[in-house]
Amino acid sequence: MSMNAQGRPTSPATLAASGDVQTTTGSRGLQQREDLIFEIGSVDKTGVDLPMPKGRKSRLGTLKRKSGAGLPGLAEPETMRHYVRLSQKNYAIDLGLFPLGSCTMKHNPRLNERMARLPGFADVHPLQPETSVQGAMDVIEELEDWLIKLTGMTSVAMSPKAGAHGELCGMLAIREALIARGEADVRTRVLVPESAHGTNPATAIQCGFKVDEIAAAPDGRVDLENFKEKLADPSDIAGIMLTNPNTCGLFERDIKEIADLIHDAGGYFYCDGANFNAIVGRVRPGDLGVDAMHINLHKTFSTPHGGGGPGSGPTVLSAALTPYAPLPQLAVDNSGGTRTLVFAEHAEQLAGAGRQPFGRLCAFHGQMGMFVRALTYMLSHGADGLKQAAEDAVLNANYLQARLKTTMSPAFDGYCMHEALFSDAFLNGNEIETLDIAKALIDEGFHPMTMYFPLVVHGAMLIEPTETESRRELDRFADALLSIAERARRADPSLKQAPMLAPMRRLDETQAARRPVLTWSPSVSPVRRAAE
Amino acid sequence: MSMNAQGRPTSPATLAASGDVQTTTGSRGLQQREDLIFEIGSVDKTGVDLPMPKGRKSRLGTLKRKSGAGLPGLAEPETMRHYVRLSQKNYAIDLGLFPLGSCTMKHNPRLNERMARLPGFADVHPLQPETSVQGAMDVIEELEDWLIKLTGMTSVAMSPKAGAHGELCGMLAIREALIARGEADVRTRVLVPESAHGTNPATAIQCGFKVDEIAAAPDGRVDLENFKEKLADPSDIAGIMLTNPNTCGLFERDIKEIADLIHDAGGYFYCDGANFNAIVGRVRPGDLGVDAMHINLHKTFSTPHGGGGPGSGPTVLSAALTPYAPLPQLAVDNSGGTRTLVFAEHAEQLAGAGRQPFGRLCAFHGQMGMFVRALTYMLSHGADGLKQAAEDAVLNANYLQARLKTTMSPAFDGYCMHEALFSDAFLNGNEIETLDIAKALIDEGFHPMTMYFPLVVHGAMLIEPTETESRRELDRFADALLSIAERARRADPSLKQAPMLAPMRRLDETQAARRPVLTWSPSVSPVRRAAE
Amino acid sequence: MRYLPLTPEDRADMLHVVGAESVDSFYEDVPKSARLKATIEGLPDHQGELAVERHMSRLAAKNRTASDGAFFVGCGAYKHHVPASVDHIIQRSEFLTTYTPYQPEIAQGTLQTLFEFQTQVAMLTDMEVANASMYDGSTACAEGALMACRVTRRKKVMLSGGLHPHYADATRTLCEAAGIEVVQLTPAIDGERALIDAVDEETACVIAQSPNVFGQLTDLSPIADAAHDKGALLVDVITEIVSLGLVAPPGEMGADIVAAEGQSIGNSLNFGGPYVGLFACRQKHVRQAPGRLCGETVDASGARGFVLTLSTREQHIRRDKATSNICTNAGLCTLAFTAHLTLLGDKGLSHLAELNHEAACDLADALGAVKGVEILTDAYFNEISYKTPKPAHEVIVALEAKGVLGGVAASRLMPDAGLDNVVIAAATECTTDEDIQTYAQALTEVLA
Amino acid sequence: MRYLPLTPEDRADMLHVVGAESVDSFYEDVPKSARLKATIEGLPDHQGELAVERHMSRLAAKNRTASDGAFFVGCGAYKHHVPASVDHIIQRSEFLTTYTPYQPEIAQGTLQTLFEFQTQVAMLTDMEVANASMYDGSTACAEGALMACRVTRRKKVMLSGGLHPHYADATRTLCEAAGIEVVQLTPAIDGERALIDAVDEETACVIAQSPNVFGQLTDLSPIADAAHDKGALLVDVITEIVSLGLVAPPGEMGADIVAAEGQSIGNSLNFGGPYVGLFACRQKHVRQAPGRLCGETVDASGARGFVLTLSTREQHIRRDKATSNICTNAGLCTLAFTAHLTLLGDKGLSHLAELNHEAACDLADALGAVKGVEILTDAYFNEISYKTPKPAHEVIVALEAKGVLGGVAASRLMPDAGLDNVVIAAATECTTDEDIQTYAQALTEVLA
Ligand SMILES: Cc1ncc(COP(=O)(O)O)c(C=O)c1O
Ligand SMILES: Cc1ncc(COP(=O)(O)O)c(C=O)c1O
Repeated sequence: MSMNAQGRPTSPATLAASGDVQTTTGSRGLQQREDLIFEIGSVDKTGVDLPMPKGRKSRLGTLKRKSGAGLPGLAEPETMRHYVRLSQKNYAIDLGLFPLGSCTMKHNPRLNERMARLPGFADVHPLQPETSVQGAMDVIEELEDWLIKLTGMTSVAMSPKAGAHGELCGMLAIREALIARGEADVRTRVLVPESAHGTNPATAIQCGFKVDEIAAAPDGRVDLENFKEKLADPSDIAGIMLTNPNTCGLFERDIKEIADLIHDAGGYFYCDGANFNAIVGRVRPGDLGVDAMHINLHKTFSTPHGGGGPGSGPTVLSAALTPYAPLPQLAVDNSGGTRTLVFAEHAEQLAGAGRQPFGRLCAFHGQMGMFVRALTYMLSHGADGLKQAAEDAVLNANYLQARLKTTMSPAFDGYCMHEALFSDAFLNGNEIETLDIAKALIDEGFHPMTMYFPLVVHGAMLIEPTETESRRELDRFADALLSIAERARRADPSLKQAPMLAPMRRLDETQAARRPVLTWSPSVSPVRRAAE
Repeated sequence: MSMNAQGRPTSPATLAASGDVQTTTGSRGLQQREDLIFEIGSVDKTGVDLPMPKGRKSRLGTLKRKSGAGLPGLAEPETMRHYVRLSQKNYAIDLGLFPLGSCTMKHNPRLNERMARLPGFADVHPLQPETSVQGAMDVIEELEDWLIKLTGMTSVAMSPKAGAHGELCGMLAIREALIARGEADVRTRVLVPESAHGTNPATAIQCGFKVDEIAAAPDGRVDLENFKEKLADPSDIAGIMLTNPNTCGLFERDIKEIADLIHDAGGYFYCDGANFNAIVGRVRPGDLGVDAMHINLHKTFSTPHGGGGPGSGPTVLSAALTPYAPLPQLAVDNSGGTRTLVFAEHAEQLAGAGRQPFGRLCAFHGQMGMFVRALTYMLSHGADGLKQAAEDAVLNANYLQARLKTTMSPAFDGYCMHEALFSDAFLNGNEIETLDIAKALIDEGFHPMTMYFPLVVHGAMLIEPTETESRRELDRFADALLSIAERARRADPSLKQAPMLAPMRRLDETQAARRPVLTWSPSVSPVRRAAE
Repeated sequence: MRYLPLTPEDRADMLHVVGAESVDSFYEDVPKSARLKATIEGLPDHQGELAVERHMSRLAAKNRTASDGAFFVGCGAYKHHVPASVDHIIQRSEFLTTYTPYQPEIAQGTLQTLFEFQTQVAMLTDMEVANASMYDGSTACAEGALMACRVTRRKKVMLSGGLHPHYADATRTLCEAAGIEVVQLTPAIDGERALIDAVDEETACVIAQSPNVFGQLTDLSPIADAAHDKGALLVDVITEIVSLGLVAPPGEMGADIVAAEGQSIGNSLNFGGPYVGLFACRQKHVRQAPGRLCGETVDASGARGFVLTLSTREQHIRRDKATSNICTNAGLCTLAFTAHLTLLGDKGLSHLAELNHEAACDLADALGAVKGVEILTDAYFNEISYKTPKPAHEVIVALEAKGVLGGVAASRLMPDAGLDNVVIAAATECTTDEDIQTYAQALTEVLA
Repeated sequence: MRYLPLTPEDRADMLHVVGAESVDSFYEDVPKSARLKATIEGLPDHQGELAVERHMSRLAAKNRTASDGAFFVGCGAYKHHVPASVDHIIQRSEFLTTYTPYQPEIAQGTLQTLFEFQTQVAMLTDMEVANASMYDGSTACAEGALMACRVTRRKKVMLSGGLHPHYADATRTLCEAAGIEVVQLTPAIDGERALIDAVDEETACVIAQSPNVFGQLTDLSPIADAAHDKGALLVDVITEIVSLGLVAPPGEMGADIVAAEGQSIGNSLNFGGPYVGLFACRQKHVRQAPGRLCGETVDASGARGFVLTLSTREQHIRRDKATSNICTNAGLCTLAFTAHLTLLGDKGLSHLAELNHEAACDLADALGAVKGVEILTDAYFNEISYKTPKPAHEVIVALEAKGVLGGVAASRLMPDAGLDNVVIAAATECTTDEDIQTYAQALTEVLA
């Protein structure tokens, strides 16, 4: 059984025969079999009606497409069915608890969706005259105000399109600040804890920095001693990237000291805000010495994950980094008496001395659709509700930790924040592993927790329930997981078979990677190969 | 095993043990277990936020409610989950072929839904000043125009809320016409074929008529001889209720002669238009001598069935019945130069002599939400598309009939219209029956066809694919049904077990009716009783 | 055409399989003279989504919506806020595009929500059982009258002077057709009380409404007693179901049948439909009830499940012996109702009702202060009636010109009732203080 | 609060189970000085749906939409009609509220649509492989440049003068941070050709756009040849993906990497985002590609299934060795794209493209006839550039006053390019003849 980078098996054990009812269609009751559009559609079928072109004008020069792309079409009824059938092969928040640690899978209010679809937001163009989109710009201004007040920072860059993009934003601002100090070439070392999310080191490298890993202390926080050693020679220190609450679900106790030390060393403090949900309204990163922090609107502020995106990662900045914020920036134009919101698209348009934007992160000015959803969510919760939400998120996590620790092994002692982290120690090294437990949860009707992350904990199981779970759902989950954990401790071999009740059995990731089939073509198909 | 009125077993055979995986939660992979709101909610929980009432005003007299109703509330995330989980226990058109004969389960375009939700339609009140809702009244006027032109009739009554309500409309118009003729007391006999849908006789009775059944001929049409005998003494004839195409999926060949004869007998011709989808654009009921016909917008014109409604049953009327159409009626007011649409709410407001509306069928003026959807559908299809749709619907049915007749027994020879009817003759009276075949289709991922209706065919299976099925889906269905039919002919006992793969096994309808539990209460529950 | 999956090749192949020349072969039973040669005249050909959307949007834009400024129209349909999640739920393919749950193994989603709906309606009205819905409140009312006649084996029903005139008309139409005598008492603000003296030994039921069409609340207990004394039933009509969040329920006042309009919970105004008829009654009468009933049972493995039951009352089994001819009912609107009510719960519903009542009280105070206006309703929930010196319909028109939809002129519903100067106006949680001030100001100008 | 299921009792009970006094215990690691005592100032408390909806609707109403009259704004985002069914599909709970498909056994819905998406993008661009999306076209372009540098092991990229300035800026920002030299050629209507002479042996890639930011179409084959001669790659940028329904695809012209904006298919304008970045390349370079890839495989029972694969390129496995730091991508927007494209198919897409091209031709003819106007683009798809006697930004403002959103002043994107009198205007299937006449008329008046 081959292993991947994280040491988890990727080829399933061979399958025990299951005496199931067979069907001619391949569908099983409500579970519909659905083939690929390339197998069911045809190039001369379409699901749209369009008016006939009037006459024969062509100004394509020599570039008329010679042959069709071969794209299959489906009539509207077939199209609806294709996607509705496929949708039912997915798990989703709306179906149950989605305890993916570090992902903050909370309820996505439908009011957000309705507001985002108001023509006044959905049907406006980013390059319309600003006078024609003042309401849309009001939304951005109001959201900026919320984000700045909730974080206690100086400014916020709105264009980052996701968390990782926000990391780029923050780290590029740091780089620009170092350039302004004329130290960019020397200060190239960024400290990153082992426990950090993969995007952190990847971002640092992408911004031309070197990554220097800090060890984790036995209590799951940054090892302060090790950190100080790293600062022994501060000359090449650019800064630190620290997640807080961290990826072990713990609050970095020494965060202010860390901030002070990094500043004394001449570096900046980038805080990964993915876990902001745990502390909204209880602590402001600005009061902790943070210089830059991205906020995942698609985590903390309830915009839907959509099966992988889109997200939005506004990045708040300290006074020290504000001058280097990217373009465009929202600005106020009072010329002509009336207050008009405008976008500063070029450095020259920026008010205030010493403004040196590091550049531009993307076209236009950010994920407006997510801004509308996030603002709608903030207005719904209000400052009071957001605080309550953070507290409930933490309470829910601690409740699960308390219920589960009877059988499972908490990675660290004490209370957790918004997520509870367990190691596989309770398995005493028997052949069952984290993966098997995760897959068994699927049969019980739950999405598995985050597995094998953070890397500092062996066989890590990171469980984040969020505040939108009821006590009842938490108990159902705890009961199911405890019973699985019991079986795991007894090394029940049937766990290797899990999931048995999902739309599919375990998939062969090794084969997928060894002989990649990334697009459909009539000839190549692993199924056929397997058949051979 | 007890039998119900239709002679179909309602208690399932005892269940063979199935060696299934058990789960602690009761959920099975993506199939979530979901209890009743009364079991998961609580009276002090709510999923809405409302502003605090300002002060203490009360003008309820003595009628303030003393205690709460005991209604459980759920937070919004729990509510979403409750209904999303339950929804996945349903079959739907969007999941696959839904061949319920006589129900015309066709694709429901989402454009219709979008249009029906435009605030200009969804957020207007039926009693607003007419000047403030001219656009909404335009919709009604346009739809009336479509319906009149498609049917070739004189007028249309828009208020009926479903097909059966339209039947009431038509039969009450007939009654009013007889009153006007001073013959209401003598002309009380309505002829109804045995094959008629249950609403027909029920409607006739509700309108104070007597029902006289006409026999079916061997070819599935009205037995013309028997019909003539019924007219031997025409003195008490009020009219006939005839479905065309009829419930055997056949066009009533002698329909014009039937119309002429009933008219000669001094009666009127009510046509049940539930199967209009088969002939739109090919024949106009008005050219067949019809006096009244309801149109199920929720069948022929694609408004969604919604799990049982709402529907809409506009009823077209001949010149003879038009004077007796119910209130309200759309009228044009040209006073003051401008053309304004108004509702005539009272007889006095009606233009034209001899207008004698039979009364009012319901509050306000009909199912506007359905009108918008139906008009959107008509405009999308156009006159050309509607004709093509009818032809495709008929072609699809004949294709299935041709594919299935190799094994199954068509009830009648020759081509069918929009639905193919089979009897259980091919089972040669073995212990398998129509019900078992229907339930086996569920395991194959299809909704069963209409069973045991019409009553004139033994073990009837009425299959209506509609025009929105692709050939591919028709073939999948035919293959599945043929394989089941083969097993049925071999009297495969496992068919009695079907469905095996649905969310539930066969349900005990006998117990449900013998000891009805129609509302939840902690005490009574068949499950508990079964447990006893 | 985008809704038709068959390609020309498919059609040709399939005709071949069927063994038919062309589709014309399928229509050979159609009398020659009636066969249409060409496509029907005077109707447009098919159009794309964009074109259709533009046409419909243009028509929609011609209407003034209930959200465009001050709005006080009620009389049987009310402007309430429906949570976005409710609309999302009813648009789920599995609820929207399914049929009546005749195959319970694959319809538990619909069936369980119906069972929950029935239970909620029974709780809300304080009745023993409720059905799976009627078309709307007015048809529920008519069916209530017919049911009362079946139960009592009498053929006379009595309608209060406070019953919504559309309800009265719909009931009269159906009853008279069935040979039932209908006695309509004269319209009056306190029109319910008169039933007490009017009810007699021939009466199958008295039909009272509270809050009535004028908004007036009435204690129905004495009416119930009077009716029961004469062996008649009390049918209680409610057109504003939110009132039950704050007002004593029918069951408590002795109602035998409740016929109500459920639009206010979960459903939009929709210019009159679709709405949802609520129908509740006593357990002992359930076999005389119209419409579908969902019941609890077990499946072959012993698991709890739900099915449509007691269908021997219904047309598809019982045909001419059926209690009603109803088949399709309010389906999806019941889902909207039950989902919204699940969000509300007791707590939310009573809170919502309070806001409605308060708005109406504020409205009464504001309009009552206008010179020449007299408030006629003394006990009410969220709707009031007032008298003006000028004809009500003129007042409504004048108010509209000032951007205020001020309610309904009683004369629009009751032309000959001598109530020409009465306006009926409703307020809900959507009504703002500003709306009320605008109304009072506009009315002052109109009456000046 | 409606999104929080815990009741006060729940909280008390749970704290008890946890053994904590109050939630404060959980925050004891927070430095005392940083603990907030009260709720944060200057922010409102929670509000109900109605209040929030009213606030947001008021803001929405302040914006002029692309559907309110004559609209010709393009330059990287285009007004197209999206079928209602597409929006319905992406709102399905199972697609909307799920995460990245890390658990393939319960994510086949997302995975299969991604596999279909990748295949459609590859077909459309005539490339061998495509990934599961980038944030948008501009970030796809920047990633394309970085990838080209990895593939060629060179550190210099060359940007055409026709490349969308926002794309150029985003690319420069990322490249310079990574120590890559960026050469920007001067903006010009026919800005692509200059790449042929500019490319040299140090160049990792040349980045060309067709149709370019001015709408001009260019045959990229000679550019591809020139680049390949020097061992450089051709990165082809497309901001209007509908053009591929009518225009020769990148693969045919020798592109090595395609970075495109997919917004035009399935996605609304959304005031700039979210959009969907399309990224395609050659099979042999796929291990250097950024972003997620979905691949076909089998499950333990031998059934076909799909998984995320080659993740050893990605940050969550490879961390500092990853090809990119991207994690969350355009998810749901890819679903909208693939669903709309499935509705279109070859037939619908080419038809749609024709309508777009025709509208642009009509626009060019109408504006070209206006006195003083000179059409600068000679080969184009659905967007053109024209020269006016007056400064373009003044023309745009004057047109807006007449209800016409006439396009984008080139100077807004390229202030110092000496293109002050150039207007870039787009037309699509949503543009009516009437819109075009209105535009021509208004422009005539503005220039008079
Ligand atoms: C701790 C942490 N940092 C950064 C990220 C990256 O955010 P995004 O996926 O929005 O780019 C994530 C997302 O999973 C995360 O969990
Ligand atoms: C033949 C026929 N007539 C009448 C009806 C009743 O129509 P509705 O259910 O809309 O009342 C139906 C509905 O199934 C039907 O099939």
